[in-house]
Amino acid sequence: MLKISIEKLNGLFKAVAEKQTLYIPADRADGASEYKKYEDGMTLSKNLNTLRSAKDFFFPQTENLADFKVEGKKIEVIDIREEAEDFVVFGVRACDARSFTILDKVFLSEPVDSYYKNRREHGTIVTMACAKPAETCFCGTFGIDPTEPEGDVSCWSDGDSIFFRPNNEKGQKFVDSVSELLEDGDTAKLDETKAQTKEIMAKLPLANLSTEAFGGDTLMEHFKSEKWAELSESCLGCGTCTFVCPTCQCYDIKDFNTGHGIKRFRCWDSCMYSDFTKMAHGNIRNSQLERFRQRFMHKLVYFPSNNNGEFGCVGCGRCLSKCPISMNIVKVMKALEVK
Amino acid sequence: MQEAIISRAKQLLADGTVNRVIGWKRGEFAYDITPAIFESPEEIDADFVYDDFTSANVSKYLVKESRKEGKILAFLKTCDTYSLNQLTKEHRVDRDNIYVVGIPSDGKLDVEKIKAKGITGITGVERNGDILTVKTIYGDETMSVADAMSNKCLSCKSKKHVTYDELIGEDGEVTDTNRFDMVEKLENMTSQERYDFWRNELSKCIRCNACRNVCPACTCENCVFNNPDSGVENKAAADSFEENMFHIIRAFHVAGRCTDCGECSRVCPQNIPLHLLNRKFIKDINSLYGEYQAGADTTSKAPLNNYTFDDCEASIVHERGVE
Amino acid sequence: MNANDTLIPYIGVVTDIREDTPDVKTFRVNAIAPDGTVGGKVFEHMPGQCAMLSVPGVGEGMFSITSSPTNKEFMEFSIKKCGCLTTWLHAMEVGQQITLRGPYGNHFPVETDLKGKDLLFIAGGIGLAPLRSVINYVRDNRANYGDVQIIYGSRSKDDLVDYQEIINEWCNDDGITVNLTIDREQEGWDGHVGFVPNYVKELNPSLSKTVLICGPPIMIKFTLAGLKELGFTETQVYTTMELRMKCAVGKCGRCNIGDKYVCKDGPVFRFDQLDELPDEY
Amino acid sequence: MQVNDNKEFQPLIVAFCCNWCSYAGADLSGTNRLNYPTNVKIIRVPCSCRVNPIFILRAFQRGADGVILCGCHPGDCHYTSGNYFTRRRMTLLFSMLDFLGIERDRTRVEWVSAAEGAKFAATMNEFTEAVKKLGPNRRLEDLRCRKQ
Repeated sequence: MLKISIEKLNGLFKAVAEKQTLYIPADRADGASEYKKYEDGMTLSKNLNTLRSAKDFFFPQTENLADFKVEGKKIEVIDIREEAEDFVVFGVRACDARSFTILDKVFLSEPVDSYYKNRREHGTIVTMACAKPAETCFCGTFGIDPTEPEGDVSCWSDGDSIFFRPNNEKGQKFVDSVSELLEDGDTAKLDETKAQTKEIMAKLPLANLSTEAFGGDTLMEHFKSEKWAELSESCLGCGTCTFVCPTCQCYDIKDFNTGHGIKRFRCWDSCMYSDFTKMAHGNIRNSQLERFRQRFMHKLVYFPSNNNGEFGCVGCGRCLSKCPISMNIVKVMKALEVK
Repeated sequence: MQEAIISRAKQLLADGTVNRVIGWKRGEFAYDITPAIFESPEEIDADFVYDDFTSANVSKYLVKESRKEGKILAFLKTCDTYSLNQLTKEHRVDRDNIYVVGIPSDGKLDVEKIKAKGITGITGVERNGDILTVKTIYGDETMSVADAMSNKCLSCKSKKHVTYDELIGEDGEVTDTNRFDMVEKLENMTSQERYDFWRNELSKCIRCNACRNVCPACTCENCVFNNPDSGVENKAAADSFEENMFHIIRAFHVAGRCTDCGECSRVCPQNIPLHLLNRKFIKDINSLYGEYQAGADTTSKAPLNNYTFDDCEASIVHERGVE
Repeated sequence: MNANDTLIPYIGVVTDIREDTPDVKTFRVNAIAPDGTVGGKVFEHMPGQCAMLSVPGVGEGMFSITSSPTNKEFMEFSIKKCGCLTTWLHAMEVGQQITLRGPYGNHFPVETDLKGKDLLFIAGGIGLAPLRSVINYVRDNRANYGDVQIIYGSRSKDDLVDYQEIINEWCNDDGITVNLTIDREQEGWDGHVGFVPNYVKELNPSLSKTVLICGPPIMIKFTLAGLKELGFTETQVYTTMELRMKCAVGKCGRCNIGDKYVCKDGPVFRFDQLDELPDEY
Repeated sequence: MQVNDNKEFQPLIVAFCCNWCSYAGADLSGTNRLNYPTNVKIIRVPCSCRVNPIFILRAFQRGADGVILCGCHPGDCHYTSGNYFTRRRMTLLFSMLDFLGIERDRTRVEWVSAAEGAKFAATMNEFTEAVKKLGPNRRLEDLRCRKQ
């Protein structure tokens, strides 16, 4: 397999960044990591995953949809869409890579969301296999193998070298563009690393979490469960889980009057917010219980019901470590699966 | 300590003093503890926990809970009692419907700080004096307790409970802390440096509203940022102005009412030091209008609901500190 | 980026405003060509489908298209004043441009399940708006349908939407029975007085009819119970729903009832379909 | 009206004036034909205490380069004590803006009575000059509102 030694990795980043924008996970002063635009001298974070997911690249927190000019009774619509520039996201983990498949099902289904599609077409995703999963990881529950990440190009590290495998045409193009930096390498040590990771995966505290009790056919059973009251009682109704989640995709469309025109923009929204379903004549989800239930029902029941059994969660564990009151999908699943 | 709390909770339930207990519930790991309400001794035995990670301030839940039928037992750490007092003063809780048991805290740990050391796969934590042993699936790691201590406990303002019906353990004293150090450090920077500091911090904000929703002083029924009629409603900060706006107004609205419990910074998923904004107001109030600790009592007038004829003019801002 | 995106709206011009009741106005909307000529429809639709109307800077909302698809000249929207956007719409004048996108959602199965059937329309208040499209479609394709009965009730005579059209056109059609009712006695009203659910039971419609019902949730609830008492089954009854919507294409995630999105899988549901869903509406 | 033909930066100033003193003061400076820059936009408020911190921030968002708040002299408030509250509030708000690195000369509170037409004009001239030195507001600007 093609590889590059870890010492030379920055050279590869430099070569990529010369041609297109490159984003890599980089460390922040507070110890967390986030995707940053690659600049000379930046090093790849050693953290397992970034604080925010990689969905921002394709579905940013806010984006402008259209502009309007209003003059008297006249309205003019200005289509501000532009072809996106090519970019590469390096170091996406297997869980986040799967989240794109889930987002695709929403945004690329008819009618196609051209804003998302545009960025999706121009972005190359280079994934990186995990070697040291954390206690909060449960991607295995959703059939994701962190040692075999998806994406346009898959990468592995054996501690000395990074191995590359293109998975499609876009990935091949990426590998070709840096081929002179790559050499053929032996994967014996890599196979060992993979085996070790798999062993650790089996020992993780959430390794036995199962989705068996969920899916489209369990809709009414779970909806009517009495456990929601207890599960949701301490929920603050903030949007932390939603906004760090790689698969949460609900959005709001709003207008902003700039004083010399109207900007219609779209921004992330959270079903946990009290005004999410508020209408002029009332609100169908008035209590935090109903809003809390909506989020987990969407991931565990509604989404699989509409998407051939695929769940709306990838087990990245972000909500497990970020929820202010530590209530999360794992606790919900464990509570609901008990009959 | 946990045993003493649990047995007292069961006693108070059994003798009918209260019909429910608000406390903390064990999670999946050693550190993911959820505030919870317990109604029976069995539930308490099964899940009640009070340890190094039970840092959540449960006083805000009492806004709702104290209006329900029957008295509720609340275990409050020292900083939580300040929040409750402030809520009592603002008539947001029915204090008569709450039975407060003050409990001591020798500082809570912050798992984020442990993780920031590169420690992962945490399965358990043991505290022996100043040394913390973190058990992980990759083997044991040790670090000093001080390094893992949550920021809010590092600058603890008081070990004295300001309201309680009974105490477990000894009451402490108001502590003299260095809590304004960082505020001072910022004040001594140049305007440009401060601007850069805050832009770097506030640009991380994802507008999850956790700081607002967890804050025991933020109890408006409808926040100005949720109200479409306010003209400033926004869900995601579309640009730096809206980031600044949200955080200025959030901190301003609790100025003079913020007890400095530190929950805003604790819950921030982006680790923004939001408490510095609140502390800046506290420091200004202390120095301009006299020492004031919100939540220390239930009768004093809040600094922004009060005035004297010879208050300083706003121009004082121009006259002091670094430009 | 040539492909159009459904989130980018078209422009329409309000060419007529009719005051139906004190709080309902019907707006006639025409397309506007790039050269400024006004005329024709912005897009085609089927009875029961909706459109997103918006005034930039004010808001955007889902409204059912009240005019029949057989009307080739214009679209109509009957809108009740109740929120921020609708208040703005009520204040506007003829000639005002608005933005539209659509059509969205499914429609009443006028070309399939309803074909050849006897139809019973039950509407309350502004609930007539989505049904008016179907009623006029049926009138214009009269041969394809059997008997038509319309039971329509409102708070008062003044609150009956499209009263003139009902009296002057529908009532004069062959094979259409119109039964009007108002909630309370009123001077100048010699028709029936009483709530819709009770009136339906009084009229005791034939069980062979397929029912299309729309109105306030409370009316729907009691009318459905009444229909069941009379012997109607849930598979015979259709309704149309509305919840808060932003995208109208099943992506923004807020108008769902269980796993169904009202904007995409609805707004028209048969009651047996709703039975399988949570009652979150 | 001043005609500005060179491209010199003219700051936009928003002045919140209380109905009873400062607005009358502004009126007086007008009837006395005193000069102050045309770019001072006056917003009349019932009392200086009506000004919510959000108003100040919104003014900056919508393109103001400086915001000044004028009210009755302490002790003269039409509502007895409104301006005392204003004084505390604005002190804290301005201190916070300063803390966030927003130039402190962009904000000011000034007490102007109905008789002080000359003071009003002088204050506005002085404040405009101070803001002019700072240049356009960039640190508390909403980019979407910037005129191209």
